[in-house]
Parts: sequence; C-alpha cells; structure tokens
Amino acid sequence: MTHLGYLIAGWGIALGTLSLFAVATVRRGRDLARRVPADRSRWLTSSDGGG
Amino acid sequence: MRRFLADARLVAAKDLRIEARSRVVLNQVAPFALLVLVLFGFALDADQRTLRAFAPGLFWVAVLLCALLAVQRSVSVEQADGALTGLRLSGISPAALFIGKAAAVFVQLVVLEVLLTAGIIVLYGSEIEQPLLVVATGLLAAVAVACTGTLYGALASGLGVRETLLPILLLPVLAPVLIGATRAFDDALGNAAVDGWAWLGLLAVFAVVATAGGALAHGALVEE
Amino acid sequence: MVELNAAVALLGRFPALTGVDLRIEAGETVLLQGPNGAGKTTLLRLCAGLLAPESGNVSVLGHDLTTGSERRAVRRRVGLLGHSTGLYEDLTVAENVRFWARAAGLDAEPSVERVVGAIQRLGLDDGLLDLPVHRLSAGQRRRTSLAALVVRRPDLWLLDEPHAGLDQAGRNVVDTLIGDAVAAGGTVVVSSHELERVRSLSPRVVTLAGGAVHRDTGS
Amino acid sequence: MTQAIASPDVSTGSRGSRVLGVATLLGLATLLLFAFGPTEPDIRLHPTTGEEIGQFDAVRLLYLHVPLAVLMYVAFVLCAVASAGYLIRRTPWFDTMAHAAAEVGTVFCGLVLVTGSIWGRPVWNTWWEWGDVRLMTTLVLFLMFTGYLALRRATVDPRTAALRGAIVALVAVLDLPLVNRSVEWWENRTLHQKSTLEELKIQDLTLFTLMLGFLVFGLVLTWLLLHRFRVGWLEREDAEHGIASAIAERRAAIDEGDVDAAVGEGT
Repeated sequence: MTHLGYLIAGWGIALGTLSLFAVATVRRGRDLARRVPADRSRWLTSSDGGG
Repeated sequence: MRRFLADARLVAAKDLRIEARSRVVLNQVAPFALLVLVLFGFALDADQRTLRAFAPGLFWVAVLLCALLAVQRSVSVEQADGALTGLRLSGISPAALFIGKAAAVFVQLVVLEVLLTAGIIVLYGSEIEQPLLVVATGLLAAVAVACTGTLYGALASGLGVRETLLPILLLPVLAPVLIGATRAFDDALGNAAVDGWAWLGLLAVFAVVATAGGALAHGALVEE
Repeated sequence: MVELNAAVALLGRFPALTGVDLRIEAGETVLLQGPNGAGKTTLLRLCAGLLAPESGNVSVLGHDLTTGSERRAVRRRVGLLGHSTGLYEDLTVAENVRFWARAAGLDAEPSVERVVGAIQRLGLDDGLLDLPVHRLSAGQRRRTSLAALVVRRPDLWLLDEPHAGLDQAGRNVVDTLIGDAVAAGGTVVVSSHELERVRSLSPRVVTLAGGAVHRDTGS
Repeated sequence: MTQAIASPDVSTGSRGSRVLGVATLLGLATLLLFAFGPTEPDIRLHPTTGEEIGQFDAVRLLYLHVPLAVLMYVAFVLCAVASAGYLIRRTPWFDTMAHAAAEVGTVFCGLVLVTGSIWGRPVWNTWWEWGDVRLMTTLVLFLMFTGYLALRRATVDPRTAALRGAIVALVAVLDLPLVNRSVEWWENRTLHQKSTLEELKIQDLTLFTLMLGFLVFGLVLTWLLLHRFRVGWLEREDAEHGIASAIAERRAAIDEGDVDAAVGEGT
C-alpha cells in the first residue's frame, strides 16, 4: 500500500481527536450530572437503571 | 428619519470632537501606521522593487491594524466613565448610535488611508495610475471596515479580554475586504493586470451588508 | 408608578436581588438604605430598564420591564445618576451637558438656556463651563453629571448616592434639587448613607439587605 | 428506580444514545474495513505517455476527509439556524443547540484542515495550497468559529453570551459566501475542483464506501451533538440550580444586627 504513513497519520489523528472529544464531553456530562439534582435533570440514566 | 440622521450626526460629531481634543488617533495611530510600513521595509530587506510589488497588500494590512486600534479607542471612549449607560438611557436609537460611531471611525480611517497612500508613494515608490479607483476603493473599504469594526467592538465591549478578543473576532470576517481592496489597488497602482472595478463590486456588497446588518444587530445588542 | 413583585436580578451569575417586593406611588420620595452589597445599585438599575429581571414582575411608569422593548421605552423616561458620571473626559462641561440634552431629544435652541440654567442651579461656576471634564474635581464632575440629568426633566429620578463625593454646599444643592423635583411632581428614589438629610425630605425609608426589602417604614 | 439524589454513575447517555453509540462504532469499523480493504487505489494511465498516474492509496484518505468536510458544513449551518432561532425566540434550547453545533463543527473543521493537508502532501505535493478556494474558506471559517468559542468562554453572563454568540455565528456564516467569492476571484487556480471526485474512476465500490463514510460520520456527528447538547443543557441547569441555592443562602444569611450596624441605627 502506498502512502501508508499519510494514511495512518490522517485516520489516526481524526479518529483519535474525535475519541478524545467524545470522552471529554461524556466526562463533562458525568461531572455535571453529579452536581445537578435529579428533578432538574432530563435524559439522564444511571448505570443500574437504564441500559 | 430626520431624528435618526440628527442623532447619528450628533454621535459622530461627538466622537470626532473627542478625537480633535485628545488626538489619540492622530498622535498615536498615525505614527503607528507609518511604523508598520517601515517595518515591512525592514522585513522585506528594503528592496524597493519587492516593496512596490507588495505595496497594495502591505497597505491594506496596515489599514486593518490601524482599524483595530481605532475601534478599540471608539469603544473605550464610551466605557471610560460609563457613558454607554447614558447612551442606553438616552432616546438615541441603537441604529443611529451605530451609524454615528461607525461614521466617526470611517472619517478617521480615511485620514489614515490618505497618510498611508503618501507613505507607499514615498517609501515604496508606488505610482497611482488610476486615482479614481484608488479613491473609490479607499472609501468603500473604509465603510466596510468601519461598520464591521464598530459592530464587533460592541460585541466585545464590557469584557475583560476585549483587547485580545477583538482581533481574532474581527480580522477573519474582514478577509474578503482585505483581498478585494488589495486586488483593486493592484490594478490602480498598475501592479497586476486585474479588473479592479470588478473587485469594487465585492467591496460594495460587503459595505452595504455591513452597514445594514450592523445597524440591525446593534439594536439587538443594546437592548440586552 | 413603580411596582416590583418577587423581583430577582442577576449580575452575571450572582443573585444581586433575591426577591424584591416594593411599591412606590407617583410623587413619592423614597430613601433606600442598607449595607454595602445589599442590592441598592442593582435595584435602581433594574428600575431604569438597564437589567432584565430574571424572575418576578417589574413595572415602572406603566412599562412591564420583563420585555426588551418596554425596557427600552422606559429608559428614556427615567433619570439615573449612577456611580460613574457618564461624562466624556475630553469634552468641556458645557459640551457634555449639551450633548446629553440633545441625546435626550431636546432641540438645540431652548436647551442652551436650560443647560446654563441647570449648571448655575447646581452651583457650578460659569468659569467652569469651558473646562474639559478631566480638569474637574470629583465634586464638580458629579454636579456636571447632575446638570445633564436636570436638563432632561425625567418622570422618575433614580439617584444612586448623589451626596457621595460632595462638600457641604454640594450636598445642599443636591437636596434643593430633590426638593425641586418633588415640587414639580416627580417621583424620586434616592440611595444614600446621609440618613438625616434625606429624612427631612421624605418619611419613607426602605432598608435593603441580602438583595431583598428588609424593612419599609412606608408600608 | 429512585428519584432521590442523582447517583454518581449518571451520565448524559440514554438508551437511545447508547444504541446510537454502538451503531456508530460498528459503522466506523465497517468503514475502516471498506476503506482499507476491497476498495481499489486510484491508478490511471496517462493518455499519451502511458505512465501510471492518480492518487494511488492516498485516495483512502478521502473516505475520511470528504464526509468530515460536508458534515462540518452541516454542523455550522445548524449552528447558524439555531442562532437565528435564538434571536427570534430567545429560548435556551436554541442557544444550547447553537453552542453545541459550533463546538462540534469546530472540531470537525480542524480535522478537515489537518486531513486535507495530509492528503494534499502526496497528491498535490504540498501541505498547503494558497489560492485554493475551499482550503482558504475552511481556514477562515475555522478562525471565525475559534473566535466564537473564545467569545462565549469570555462572557460571564449567559444571556449576553447567547445573544452575542448568535450574532457572531450568523455573521460568520453569512460572510462565508463573500470569503468564498473573493478567494475564487483572487487566484483563478483552484486545485480542488480539478482533482477531486469528478476525476476519480468512480467505481461502485468507491462510491459505496464514500456514501458509507457520509453515513458513519453523520452518526458520529449526531452522537457528539446529542451529548454536547445535553452537557450544555446540564450546564444551564447547574447554573440555575446554583442561583436558586445562592438566593436561598443570601436570604437566610440576613442578620438583623448586622443590618442595623451597617445603616447606623440602634434597635
């Protein structure tokens, strides 16, 4: 396969950044969900309840 | 409508009178403009042929840098002693306020452009082949920059980080003005075979949209 | 005239007003007092239409201030004297007063007389008229700022510590001015630490604490 | 399930978002499989010399780059529409959506620039092509939305942030055609239009993989938007909750003696 370095760099950077962004967003959500009382939170599910 | 124009004129006259008294733009921004031209000369090894070829671009970059300072000054005049609150409490409509502030910046920009034109003629050896195109470009670009700058000055006003935020907000939006005005000057100064008048169309569209959109958006901003 | 019900106002995310209930009739003079940070300034700014209430009802001069357009309408009808004087440093006293008069929609010609009258009424020397504001003392600035307000003849006066930074004569001038406003049928809300002074003008004292009305001698 | 206090394990995930997340991951795996597996490299023969030309295996970057670019525009248009909605309706839903779309769009935009640059090096033989319309437009767009996010971060008051942000986002998107026009006239030599999709031998499999790319990155975008929107909504709820408790605290803390001392009155 030609240009293997470019391919790995391109796909790697893109998927890596997206994963990092996704993880950071989920983390932010978890931190906030802990601070917001249940009556104010929508969509939130706890791991034992939801799926 | 008469009230609108009278209010706009009142605000513009007030800003220009403040400038006439304090001379911040004349004594600080104008020398800075010339300094930028000289610094470009140093950076490009003072080769007059190179400088002449790049004169249009360097000219408009210098204008944008000066415009940032002029807009900062225009905002800080209102914020120094809470005058903005007074303006919000007065009967002046936000649109008239916007046009007035932008008009004052426009006048200051035109003065700076005249100075910079003299600068590139003397320092870079540029020659004006189409004076009419130079004037038209200078005026239209000044309208576009003054209106966009005034709107973004209002958007960044009241924030602690205004000075650093304004350039990153304003300069990308002005990219079409920089390109259009530079190409029009390329034609007017005989640097490149492009149709400078076609570029004026783009500048005119930008100027009209910036004036109308700015006046409209400023209304929403002051109402907050 | 002024009516607030459970009015909450935020400064950024800080609840500066935590639920104010207050009713002021036309022609009344009210003294606002309270410890620093009790919300006096915020209350005056809220009534001037400069802030949007976060919750509750605020009605001033018949305008419902929960909507943006009404806030804008009320702004030109109130006269707010704030902590900052709102003057342009590089313009002269006369230019400042004239600018604010014309900004309020007063025509150029009669306002010149009114400007001079207002300035003299405030005990400002004629010689000061052509001095740039940055040459004035704090007390002279405050008087200039008051002059700009007097020229507008607002329906509702909102005076935030008008006595601060003035000498004895200046305080007397402020009191005369408040008296004039009341005599002309205006409604006046003054925040001040000068209890005795304002008491002589009005029996009603509203004490703010923690962003709410703590005591009100008038109700 | 008890409704009392949120347990430490709560997150912005819901049953729907988890199904979406699993589908997205499966989709990404499939896309990688197709992009690196059965699809052919782009090799053509030069009509006169008979040399092998084309993008060779670098074409496999396009299954990433092109969908990202298109969906970046989707995100920014969504941001502009939501901003306009906020200016008209002034409800927090629009603002939260605009902010979420801008943030996700900016991440996509940065990746479009990086992957484009990495692709351009072998194909155009340059990391950066001045005068290419789409490249310059994307860069300006990226800078404008960096400014948007900086403005929002610097503004304390949420209502001010929402209003100013909405104006900046609308100006950015409306300015875009002008940027595009000006760059296009600026240098009439755009590499993009000559050398991208139209010139490829579009085989069925190539086209299928590209479409799969749109679908999969569309799922990525949706999943990110969903979670980012919920984070924004929670931030607002958190702020309001904080304000509600601050009000209660302030009201409870009023001390008779302190007030009297401060206003100079004895009881």
